[in-house]
Amino acid sequence: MTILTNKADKIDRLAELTQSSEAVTGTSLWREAFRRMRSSKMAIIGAVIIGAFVLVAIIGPWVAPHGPTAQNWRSEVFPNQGKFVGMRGENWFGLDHLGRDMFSRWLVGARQTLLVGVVSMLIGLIVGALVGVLSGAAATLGGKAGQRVDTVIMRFTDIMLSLPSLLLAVSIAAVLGQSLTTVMIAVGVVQIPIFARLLRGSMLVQGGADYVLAAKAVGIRRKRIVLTQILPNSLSPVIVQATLSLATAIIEAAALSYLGLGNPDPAIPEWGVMLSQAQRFFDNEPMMAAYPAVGIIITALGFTLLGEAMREALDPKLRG
Amino acid sequence: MSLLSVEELSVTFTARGRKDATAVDGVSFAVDQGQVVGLVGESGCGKSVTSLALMGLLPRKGVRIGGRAEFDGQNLLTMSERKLRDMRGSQLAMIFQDPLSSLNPVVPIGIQVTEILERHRGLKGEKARKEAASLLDRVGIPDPARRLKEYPHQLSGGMRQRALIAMAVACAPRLLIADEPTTALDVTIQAQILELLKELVDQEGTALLMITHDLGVVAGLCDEVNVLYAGRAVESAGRRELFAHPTHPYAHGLLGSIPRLDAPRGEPLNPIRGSINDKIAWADGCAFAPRCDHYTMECLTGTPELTEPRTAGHQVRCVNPVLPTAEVPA
Amino acid sequence: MLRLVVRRLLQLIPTLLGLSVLLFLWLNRLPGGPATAILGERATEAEVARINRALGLDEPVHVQYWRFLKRIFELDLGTSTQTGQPVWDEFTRAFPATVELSLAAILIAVVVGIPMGYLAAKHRGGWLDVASVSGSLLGICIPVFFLAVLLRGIFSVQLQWFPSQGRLDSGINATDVTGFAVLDGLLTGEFDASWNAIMHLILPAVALSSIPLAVIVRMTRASVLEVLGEDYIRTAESKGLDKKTVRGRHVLRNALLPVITAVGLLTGSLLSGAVLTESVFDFGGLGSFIRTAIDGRDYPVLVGFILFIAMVYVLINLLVDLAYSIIDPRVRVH
Amino acid sequence: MRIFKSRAVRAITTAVAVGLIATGCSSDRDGGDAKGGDKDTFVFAGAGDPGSLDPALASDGETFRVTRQAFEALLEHEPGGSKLVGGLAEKWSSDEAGKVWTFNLRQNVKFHDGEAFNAAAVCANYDYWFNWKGTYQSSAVSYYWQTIMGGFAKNEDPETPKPNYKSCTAKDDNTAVIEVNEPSANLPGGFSLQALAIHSPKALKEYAKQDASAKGDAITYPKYSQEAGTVAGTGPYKITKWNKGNKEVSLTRFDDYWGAKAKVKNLVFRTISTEETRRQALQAGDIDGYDLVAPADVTTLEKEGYEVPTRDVFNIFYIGMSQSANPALKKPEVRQAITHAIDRENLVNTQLPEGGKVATQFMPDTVAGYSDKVKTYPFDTAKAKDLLKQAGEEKLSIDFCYPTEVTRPYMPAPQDMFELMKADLEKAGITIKPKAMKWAPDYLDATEAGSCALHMLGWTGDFNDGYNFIGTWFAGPDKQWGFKDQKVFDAVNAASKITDPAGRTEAYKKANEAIAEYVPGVPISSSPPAIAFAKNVNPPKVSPLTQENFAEVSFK
Repeated sequence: MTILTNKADKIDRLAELTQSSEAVTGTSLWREAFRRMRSSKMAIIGAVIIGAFVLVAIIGPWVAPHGPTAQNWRSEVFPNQGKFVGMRGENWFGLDHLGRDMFSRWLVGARQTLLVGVVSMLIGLIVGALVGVLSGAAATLGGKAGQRVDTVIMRFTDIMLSLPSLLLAVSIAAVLGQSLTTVMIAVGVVQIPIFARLLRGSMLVQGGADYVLAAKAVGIRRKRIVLTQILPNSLSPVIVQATLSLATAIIEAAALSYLGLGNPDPAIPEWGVMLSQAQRFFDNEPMMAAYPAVGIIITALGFTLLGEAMREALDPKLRG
Repeated sequence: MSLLSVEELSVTFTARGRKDATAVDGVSFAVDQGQVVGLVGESGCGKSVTSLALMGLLPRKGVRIGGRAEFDGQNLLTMSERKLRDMRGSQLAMIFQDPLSSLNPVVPIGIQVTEILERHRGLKGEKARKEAASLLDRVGIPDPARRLKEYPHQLSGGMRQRALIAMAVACAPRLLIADEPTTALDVTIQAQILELLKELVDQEGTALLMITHDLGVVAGLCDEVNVLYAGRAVESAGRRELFAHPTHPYAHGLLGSIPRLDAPRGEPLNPIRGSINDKIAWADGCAFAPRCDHYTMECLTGTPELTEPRTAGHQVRCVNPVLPTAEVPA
Repeated sequence: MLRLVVRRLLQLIPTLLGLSVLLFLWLNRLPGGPATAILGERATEAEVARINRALGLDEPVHVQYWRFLKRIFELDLGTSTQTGQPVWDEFTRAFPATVELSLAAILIAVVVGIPMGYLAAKHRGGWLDVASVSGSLLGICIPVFFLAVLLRGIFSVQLQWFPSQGRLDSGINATDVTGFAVLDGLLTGEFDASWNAIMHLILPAVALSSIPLAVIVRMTRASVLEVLGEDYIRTAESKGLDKKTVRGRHVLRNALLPVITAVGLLTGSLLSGAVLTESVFDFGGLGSFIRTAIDGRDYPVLVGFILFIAMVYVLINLLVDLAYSIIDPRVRVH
Repeated sequence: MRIFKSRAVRAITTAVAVGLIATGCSSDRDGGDAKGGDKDTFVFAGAGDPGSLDPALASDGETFRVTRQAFEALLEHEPGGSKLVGGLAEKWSSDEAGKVWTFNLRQNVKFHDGEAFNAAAVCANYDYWFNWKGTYQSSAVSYYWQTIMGGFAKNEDPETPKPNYKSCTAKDDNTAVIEVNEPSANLPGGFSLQALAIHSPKALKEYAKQDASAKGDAITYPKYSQEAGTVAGTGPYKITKWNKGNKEVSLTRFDDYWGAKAKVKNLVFRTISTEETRRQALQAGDIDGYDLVAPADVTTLEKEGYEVPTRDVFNIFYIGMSQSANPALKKPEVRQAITHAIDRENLVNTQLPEGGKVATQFMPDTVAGYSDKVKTYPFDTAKAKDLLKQAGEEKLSIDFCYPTEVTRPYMPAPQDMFELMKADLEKAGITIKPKAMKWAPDYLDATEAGSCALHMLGWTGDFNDGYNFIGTWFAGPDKQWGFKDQKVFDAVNAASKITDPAGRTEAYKKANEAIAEYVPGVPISSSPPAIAFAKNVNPPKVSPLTQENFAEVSFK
């Protein structure tokens, strides 16, 4: 009957209808993660904080009203009598214990802090990644010998992990002498085993995955499997960790300055140094400590929140 | 009136940041005392969601449930959490698909059985243990006393499923919902399990709602069959009637796609083309249309009504059903 | 299980050997030298040289290493160049303090963290979740030394609720039995001493617990979320069990497995010395002790300490594994 | 939230709350200012652990602070001053040459262990020290003996100075005569040192049984010096317990003390390493006093009503210049320029506790030999620039070392002072390369070895003699300074040889002037290290040499 008539518009109609009722097709891990992060409070707060921080770090030094090291008002503050100068028109955050403009120092300090955080994170990430990939690859594809290599490496990362990170940092600082670089290295080294273990772990998981077995089966060269198959799929936890490390790096750096192993030229403001210096005058002028402290805490919180949000978004078990 | 009567049950998932997805879209069916009713359909047709909705096991948040589900006079869907807890396990019980993951790995079988006896029948200590043993024995687990002390991972797949069944029937529920109870098992075990279920139903007069994609299971077990497609019943009839005269093109297709020994040699199987993903919203017309061999423009004008084109009680949701004439193979 | 223990203990040996080499080389790279640490401010060239001779620091490295190794096997950790006392005595003096502090901190973290994590998971995405998670995260983000000083400023200087530093008031006369101030008080019946010791513990423990707390909250939350999605929870619900049973027997018993591991490892890391907290509160545990040792290039102490830590770490891991194999039947079998 | 966990939570919170309240009350009872007059324990916090209970083996203030309460030397300083007065010896005298010292001893003095004090006891001590062997001869152990009396009966190490001690004879029960080979600027001052305080002969016998060994890889101090019981002096307190775990030494009143008995029964010295913690401990009422108060806290504490007596200055803080580390420093203009460039006034006004003074020479004005006629180099950046130009060092770039994590009596906040001076020097066009180091051993190593072109150090006097200051630096070539200038050296040594006090003082003035002329470094300031006590405490007379006698302390 009418079955064979006007086939064309039947198809069109059908097409558009099928379009309209959208079928949930698999989106990529990251796009999926990103979608879920957009709806996560933690992620948003974190992102906003970090954005603000990075902005300050970048433009800070340009907009700083005074030289961060200029002791312009040194005759107005009397640490020995507990007399300090708080907020005022000229100095929005008041003066520090040597008559320098806190606001300018704070702004410049942001960049220093970011620098320390990023560099030391990178140190940990890069070295850790190398070690991790090495032992991960060895474990997944190295056969018996590889396994042995892997165990040895992991033993040592174990030991590094077992040592309290500050002790490690302090001793490194002790060996290399004090400098900003030392701080970065010290803080970075502490991160190495974490990254190493992490990458190796997820590589092992990936190594067992079907697609790798498949790749082996069809006889793709090992190096290529690692580089093209395993590694890319193992990265997401590392990225999460990197974000979190930024937070820990900033805090550890502050801790080092508190232990007197911070940047030897305290004239160059860095929040950690500023905090540990201001802490002595906490009773007389709490705000002096408050500014850098708040800076550190908020920033660290920002990175941690974002990292946690990412971790959750990427975790298949916690979906839905 | 029937023990369980479901009317226009609909379940919609409203996840944050996602489009609402309607899994069940107006399913209606009924189950009587001692009757075995099957819900059949490919995965994703909403049969499991239906069962969870009935048990009230769907999450409170992010889910919209509509319609009615009368269990001897009470609407399960609007029932209070507390009352539902009392009903679950005693009045209605459920058997799940994957026996391993459905058992708590760190709690001995015994406790997992006795806890339900304790909850609903107030049995405690030695009494409960005896009862549990006899339950395991009844579902055909040898040496029950020892098994009670064992952990799930120490049992075989079949054993685990039997254990789950034992828990389900522990309080002689009036309605038993089995969601793909055999899919995770070897064929030989499947048969045993089905056998077990059948005899339980016969002895206790328990009503059984069998949810499966496996027409074989249906053929072996069910009195009534409801074929679901995209969250709606498209055909429901008695087992014989359905197998003899599948009338909805989908049901027809399903049956057509099973290999049969009595088919003449060399005759090709004719599977249903496409997948459940290329469908259209029921509101716009017949969801099956995109995969249907003989749809017409009419198929695309609003939801088709349930009709009884063949015999009374054989309901079909289709504007041009597969009728005897079209049925004869060329 | 016994075989597990033995194997692990055997594994300890190569680890420690390798470690000792690393250590030895590392320590030899440290600038300054023990001589000045011993001789103090007014040391002269000659005397430094003499001490170095006395300590055999002028011999070739491998000789020194061999001597060093021999001594370790004789379990003689040498003498602290700072206090002039046997390192072993120093440890046995400092370690109890650290143990007390760490346990107190972990206790706080567990008692507060697990419920917090559970509630967070229960009300995932709700304000309670956001609050407890970001709250615990805030805990990590406050530099411990700052937190410690704040706590002390408020609770001991302003409110005078807790003592500001140390392990015991000076007035208290407590007899030293085990070195564990709290325990001693109980043993000798000097309950005032125990109470006093507990009061001294609270502030540092709270400061120290900030990080473990955060870890535990997040782990609990994550693993509860995971477990809630498991089939067997659905089964339990389908059996109509009351909430209490479902939560206790089915959710928590599974969800806490990973948390327990974490707790074990956290304790390990705390035992290895809370340098910051201890130095802020002058708590006289391993942490502050080791800090001064590093400042003073106290080689023997450092070496002893690090080997000690490595051992503690391995043992803790072992204990955790054992505990795990006891609470998780699946592990028990093989 | 009807769930049981939350019930548990509530239970805990209540428990904690109760606990808090409980302590709230209890700390009101036994804590802080609420402590009544009946209080019989005085707790004083120092910055570091004592090294030994035997002062003879020590060379640091933290140790002496403790032992000083239990041990007395032949001579002492007047309470609250730096004038030498009788201690265990009522009167003393020396011959013309200053080689024979006669001491008329105090009578009816008992040691803590019941032994009687007499001339024999005195000689027993001096002979014991003189006959030290082995590890005891290390300058780490016997620094002060070697400084005052030189070497030992049998020197085992060529490096050890030759003995200056000759003999000690008990003329009669109450007269001891100590003879030395050469007159020394360190006498009679040396006789007042804690390191040479008198121990009970009985105790000495015990000491002799034990040995300080260098086994293992460090000096192990003898047991008797590490736990109370053996050591016995004549002081107003006797040491009863050294609880290393709790970092405190306990002393109790010695009831047979010859002089005014201690007012408070128990005395406890506790170690609290950081300034903040010490201050907060005082404010929290955990301790009754502490030393080395941060200048910033002085006024705070005064405002809050704490007792913060001011000591007289007896120290010197200076910028050391190591000419070997930077040849430019060999040019006098450069050294003068640096001196002119630093704004010492500002440093003193803003950094040092009240009572601090700008220094013009390498000794405080409280020491005999201080000269008002030394050449001064007032703050004058322009002049500094000129001088540099003259020297052809406009582009001078120089290392400046400073210590971290330390406060010394003479420099409360090294890092801050460093930053201020850095700014000053940079104004004068000098490029500063900062080098931060841990105080011990790094910083001390570096400065002693003369590898820090500019560095900050200082000195607190042991007794009132100019040599104790300038003698330590300018008696001869010294690595730290790295210069040879006979005029300076001679001036200093000449003074030390003169035995008659008046003449010696004059000679020291000359020496100071010579030094000021040469400008080996920059004397910055002399400042009193602040000490603080709880509101309910009657503090002792504070001493410029930080030799407080805690027997004077009492509660209001």
